[in-house]
Amino acid sequence: MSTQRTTGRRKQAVAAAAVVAALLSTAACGGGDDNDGGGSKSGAAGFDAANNKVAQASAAKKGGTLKFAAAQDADSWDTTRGYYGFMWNFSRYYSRQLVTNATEPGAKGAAVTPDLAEKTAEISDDGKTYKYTLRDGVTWEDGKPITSKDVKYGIERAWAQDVLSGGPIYLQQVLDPKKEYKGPYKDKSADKLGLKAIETPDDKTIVFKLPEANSDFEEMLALTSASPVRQDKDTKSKYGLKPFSSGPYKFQSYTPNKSLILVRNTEWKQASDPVRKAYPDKITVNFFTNANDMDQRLINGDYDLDLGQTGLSPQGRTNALKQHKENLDNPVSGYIRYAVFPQSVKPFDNEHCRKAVIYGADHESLQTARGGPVAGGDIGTNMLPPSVPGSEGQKYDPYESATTNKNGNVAKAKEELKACGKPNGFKTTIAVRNNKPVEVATAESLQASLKKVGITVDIDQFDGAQTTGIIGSPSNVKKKGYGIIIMGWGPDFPSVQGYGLPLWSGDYILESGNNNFALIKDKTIDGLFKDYTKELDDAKKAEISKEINHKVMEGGYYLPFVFEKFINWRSSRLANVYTSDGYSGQYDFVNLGLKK
Amino acid sequence: MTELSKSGAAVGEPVKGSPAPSAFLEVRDLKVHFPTDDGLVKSVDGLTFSLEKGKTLGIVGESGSGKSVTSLGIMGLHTAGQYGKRKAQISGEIWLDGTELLSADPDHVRKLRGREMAMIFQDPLSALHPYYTIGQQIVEAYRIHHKVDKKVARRRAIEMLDRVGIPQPDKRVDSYPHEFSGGMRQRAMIAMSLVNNPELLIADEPTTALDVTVQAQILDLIRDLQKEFGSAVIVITHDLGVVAELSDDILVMYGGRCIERGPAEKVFYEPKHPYTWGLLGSMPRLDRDQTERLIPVKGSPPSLINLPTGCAFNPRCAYADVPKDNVTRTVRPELSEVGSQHWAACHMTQEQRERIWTEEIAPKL
Amino acid sequence: MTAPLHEPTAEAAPSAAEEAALVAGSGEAKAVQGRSLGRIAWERLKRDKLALAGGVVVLVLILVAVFAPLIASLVGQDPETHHEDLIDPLFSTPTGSFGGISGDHLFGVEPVSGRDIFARIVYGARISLLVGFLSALVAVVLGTILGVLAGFFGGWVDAAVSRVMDGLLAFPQLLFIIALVSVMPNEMLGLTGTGVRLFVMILVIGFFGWPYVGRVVRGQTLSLREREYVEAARSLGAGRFYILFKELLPNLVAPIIVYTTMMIPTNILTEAALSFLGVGVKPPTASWGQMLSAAIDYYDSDPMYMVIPGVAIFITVLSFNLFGDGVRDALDPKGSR
Amino acid sequence: MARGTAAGPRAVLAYLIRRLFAAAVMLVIIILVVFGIFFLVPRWAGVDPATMFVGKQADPAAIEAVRQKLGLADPIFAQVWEFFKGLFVGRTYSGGGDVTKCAAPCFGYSFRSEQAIWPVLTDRFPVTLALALGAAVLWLLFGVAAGVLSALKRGSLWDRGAMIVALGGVSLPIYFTGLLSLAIFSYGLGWIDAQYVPLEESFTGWFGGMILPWVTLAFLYAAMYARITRATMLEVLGEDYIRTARAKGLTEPVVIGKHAMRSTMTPILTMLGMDLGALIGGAILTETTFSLPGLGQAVLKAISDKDLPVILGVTLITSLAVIIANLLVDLLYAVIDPRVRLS
Repeated sequence: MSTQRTTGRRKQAVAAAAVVAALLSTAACGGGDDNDGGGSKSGAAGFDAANNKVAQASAAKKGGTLKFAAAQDADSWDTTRGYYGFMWNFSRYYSRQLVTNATEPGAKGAAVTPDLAEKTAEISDDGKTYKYTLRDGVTWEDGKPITSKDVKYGIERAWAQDVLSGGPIYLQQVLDPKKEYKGPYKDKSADKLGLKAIETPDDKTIVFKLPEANSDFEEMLALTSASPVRQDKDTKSKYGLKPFSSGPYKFQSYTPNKSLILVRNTEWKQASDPVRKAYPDKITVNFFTNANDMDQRLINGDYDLDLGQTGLSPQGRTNALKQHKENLDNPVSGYIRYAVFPQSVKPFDNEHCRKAVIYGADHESLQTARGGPVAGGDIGTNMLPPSVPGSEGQKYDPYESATTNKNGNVAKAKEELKACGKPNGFKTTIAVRNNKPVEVATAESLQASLKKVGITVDIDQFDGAQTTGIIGSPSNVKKKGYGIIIMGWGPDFPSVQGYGLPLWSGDYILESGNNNFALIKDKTIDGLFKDYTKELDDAKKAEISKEINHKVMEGGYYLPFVFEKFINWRSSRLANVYTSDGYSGQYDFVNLGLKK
Repeated sequence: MTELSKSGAAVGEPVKGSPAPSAFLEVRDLKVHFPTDDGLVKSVDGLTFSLEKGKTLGIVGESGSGKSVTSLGIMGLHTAGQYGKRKAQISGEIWLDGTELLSADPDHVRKLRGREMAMIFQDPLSALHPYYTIGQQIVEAYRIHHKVDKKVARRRAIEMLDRVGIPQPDKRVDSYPHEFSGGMRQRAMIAMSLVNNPELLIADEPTTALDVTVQAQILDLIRDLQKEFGSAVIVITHDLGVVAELSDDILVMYGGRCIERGPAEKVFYEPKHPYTWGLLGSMPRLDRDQTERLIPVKGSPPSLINLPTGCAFNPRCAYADVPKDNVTRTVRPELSEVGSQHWAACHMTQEQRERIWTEEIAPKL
Repeated sequence: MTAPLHEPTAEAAPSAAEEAALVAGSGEAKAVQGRSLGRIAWERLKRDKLALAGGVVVLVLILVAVFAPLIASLVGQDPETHHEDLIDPLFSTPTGSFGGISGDHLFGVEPVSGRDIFARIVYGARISLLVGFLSALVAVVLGTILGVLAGFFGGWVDAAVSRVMDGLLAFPQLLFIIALVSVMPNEMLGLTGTGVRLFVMILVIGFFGWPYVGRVVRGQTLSLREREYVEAARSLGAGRFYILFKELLPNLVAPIIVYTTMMIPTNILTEAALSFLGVGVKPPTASWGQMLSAAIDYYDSDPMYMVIPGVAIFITVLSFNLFGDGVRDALDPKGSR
Repeated sequence: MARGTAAGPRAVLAYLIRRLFAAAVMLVIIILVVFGIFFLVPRWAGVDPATMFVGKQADPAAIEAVRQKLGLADPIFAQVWEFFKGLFVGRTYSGGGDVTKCAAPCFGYSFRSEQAIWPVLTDRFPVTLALALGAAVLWLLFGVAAGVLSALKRGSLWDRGAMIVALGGVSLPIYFTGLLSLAIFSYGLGWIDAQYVPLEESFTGWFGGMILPWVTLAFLYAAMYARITRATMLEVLGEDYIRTARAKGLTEPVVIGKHAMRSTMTPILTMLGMDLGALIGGAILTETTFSLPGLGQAVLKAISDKDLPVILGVTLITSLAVIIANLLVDLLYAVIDPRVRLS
């Protein structure tokens, strides 16, 4: 590179420092909610203008083509099978639910609001009965009305895991914990609506009867997996290739890993839908294999935003921060990136050895590995995501990871090692997904800092495609001796249940597809979860969440890296842009508009 | 050939500006040198001879004696295929039918090639293009020099094939070289080289690649054709037998020089140079008892980069010490007349040669 | 025809230039000074400046690879220590200009981790050369054995081997290598982590490489087998294996050497490609290909990080190729450069 | 040597049949190998492929069901048999009351994207083919020309220069040159919008999108071909029949252009066949770098997803391509070189 480049780079270095300062300040005073955040009407709204607040709402006009760029296709576009965050977000274009996330920025976006239903549920006092009435004029893409039976059928599909695997199964667990219903495809009854727990007295009314109360039930109904599906349009395993639309847009064409095009569903009526604004006429998704290429095209303005909503890759991030800061937002994703210690692998059965790792780790180094304070997130100090009620953020820092020990505390680590009976440290293996470079980087960082306290680790990159089979199988973890597993987790819906239940509940230790990697079997924690599901008062729910979080942290099962943040791109064409906690800090796709 | 004797005696000194010779082909003080990484290879180093129409000259010598290079030099092909290598240096004069080729325009020489002078190569298999039929190749050779259409040329090709004794020429004309036997191939080669009735025909080891029976036929063929076309022929070979049959004159080359020259029968029956004796001795002859061992020439050919001082042959010569005071190793012998129209380059005196020939060599032959 | 004098054989009818060369005593001619093929080759090679340069670089690289730890420690660096202090927290690129090149960090430091690039390049040479050489070795050994067998015994042996070779050449190789390496278990034969990957890569790359050698060797064997001196040896009643080893193998040395030198750079590139696709050696082990693939995320913000491993691969492969060409020309009887 | 061309159509036909049979055997072997790689090796590694198709909260029942549906429980040979049956008579996947028909030629059915493989292949093959062919044209033009030139000017500055550049080309990883070209010509100078546009949408767009991949790929191969051409040409120029051609009095252009070129092209043809075949299976790096929706890209994705049916399909198609390419070359060879005997 030429000499000009050098001087250029020096300037940048200086600039960089300034930018950090600027960024951090803006981020700090974020969350304010003026309904038409900064920026000129024509140009980009400005840095963080759409983070937890709406940017350029009034600039949104009807029409135009909204262009998504994607580095990865959805696991499935079938409402029953999709589990990727962006899929849930995107699915609102072509599917509606009884209730859905409010189309509001930030925390408000996590609240449940009526969609197909006229209003939110009438809940019986025991919290076991939920009743909804469908609003008038809700139709499928062929103009036929959406009935309560369609909703029931759509929900029932989740029972057919053998055909429609992949999606969340909360409803199944709550409505039919004993798995008595075999799913619609094996349903003997004529109308295939054999699920006892749901009743549809008429086409407009639907009643859910829970064997056990669950305070998050309505949150579960707000998930995409509770969308209606019409029996005569159910193509079973191939439904994801062309879902039958109940929303403002319908599939025009879709070639997996290549392109997806949505066009207006002319049968959809604005009047029948309090949630969706449906600004653009057409929505396209193009898939890339070269992430840098994709970012470059976003920055060039060929596309409007990233479907994956995972943030720009390092190269694009740098370019954007230097030249197009006003097109960026820096939201909190609601994900926590962490290392977890399976108790089945010695010496991690001993909590002191676990804590030795927590103290030995250089948290700042881990943060840098994740991408630094801006692109990576704030140093993680506990396991409850900021978006979940009851979270205290960095205020709760049992191991002082963000303060005194942020570069690791060798002395304390050694103490813990002594207490653990391994004064000279020990050997173990870090398991990390091979398709996540950033996670590999954190593994390397951890490896480097643990060396200092005498803990030597071998990094084992396992096939990211086989997560459920490799680290999801406790026996395999034990066999391989994965003492440290690097993972990340975000809430399916913002509650300690939607986030922590699979991770921390003893009942969720599975032989395969396990997510309770630490193998936590703690009476108190399990008890707290029980209380939580029965508790209907939000304040108390938050309190319980807090307690669970503390219990988990005190056990030293987890080493949080960061409360994840990412640098997200929005093109200057976009209007009515805002991030939503309902979709872990992603832009709320369904109401994006384009300027003319 | 008297004046030739003079120039022959004056081997080494360039004879520039001398008038166009009467002879059909006259080569004067020809030098062909190849610069290589190992040094300057003097493949031909001052060769002089001449040849009349209708006559045949046999050039004999081991590989590396410079005989092939000589012929290529005459054809103007000594630099062929030497891409990027240091170019061969050629000097002297080559007069063909009154034109000096070395100083002539290369394109003019090219036009002469194939029409005025043609060449038969040693290994017909590798010398014929494997991908073209015999016919195509002969036709091509003909049409370069004659503006005629394919049909005519093809008829000519068949006629030539017939002439050189290839059965069913009208069929074989469309065969590929690899479909021919060795002898047939060589016949085809000859047909190709004679298709333009060249005045000079150079046959470079025409029979080496062939088995003995076929050799004879080919030689006969060449002889007949020469009679018919009346062209001058140079036969290059290592086999005295071959030249003995064919040629009027014989020129023996060693280390890029001529060491004996004279009428065929002279050189063959009364050779004067020990090297020629060696060649004779190593030659199988029908009139000799087969049980008798041959007398090979000991040792290997000299390096053309630095020839042995004195007589180039001295390291391998059994009689190197016959002449007095080590002259063979110090002084290079020049050609001297050793009989009528018979020259040899050897330090031994007539008497010494006579004695050794009659007493030691002749009986063994 | 008797050959008491040194006659040109039919298949070696020399062109003017060649005849000159022959007499000059080079190539496989029965040289006047009777110099050995090896010596001639060496003398030719000595004249080929480019090839020599290539050879020298190769030699240096080998030394570097062998003494990697020493060299790294000389500059007081090791490939695995992190230097986050040198990383810009916002862009996670090195703070210094030119990718943080400085007195301590001759080639600068990696983005994110701040590991010393010089040290990693030096250690990376080990991986590249190891894979390059060993897989070439595997290929050559397999190729030679099978090629000779096929060419010499002909018949069904030849048929079988040739089929297999065609087959392997018809395989979409890179695809297979990726697939195979990506599903390989993490422990096998007592090896773990990088060990396994290296082992697998070497075997697989070598395995897919042998048909190329095999073809050449087979061809050579076939032609040599027809050369009359083998015939002669046979008529003298020499055993087939005697012929095989005494006559053929020496003549195969040249092509084999050439092919080896030609194959090594290709293998190095393949290793790089595999690491680039994420199925190469495992972190924190340094590999050029891996660095390059990581660097692609910083091609603009930290170009040096991409340039350095890129150039390293380039120089290595280039010098191997130059050297290889030189060796080929030197061993080629026709060539005279 | 037998009379090659004179052997007549029947010999050629017999030869073809023999070769195609051999090809079929080859493909069977390849299929077995792929099955081996993706079913047996993971078994050693103790991983159950079925787990890859269930979600974040997989319940064992689901895993078992998926295993049934994918037939992962069956012995490998049963699976291979099923696969072959699918190729010729099609097959049906059924499980949990869901039935999926996959008509012949059924190259299998992806359980990730829920697609039949055959359409995917037919959809992506043209892209890869276009990439390979386009690049081939370029590299033949430039590589061969450069090679011949430097052969004729052997040892000259041009020769040295060209060969160094060629060596350089051979020595650079494609994803390196690819990325550089993208950074410079597309992002930097903005001359070319290196984005793939389907041919049916717009020719110019398609062409623009293909230029960089073509050039980058061609650069690598042109380098190789230049080197080979040079070497072969030099060899041929040393042949006796070239000397003969000169002895006939042919002009230099004819000697080189006709006699020498014809022999030089044969080995190059062989290489071209193999390279084209290999490229169709091996353009992985190029397609990834330029986000071209070709086979290589698909298979790379499939490998990372362990989407066996796709991998099988692509491998099969590409191997087939290689075999056909080689077959064509051999036939062509027989046409060019009369000595070649078809057997």
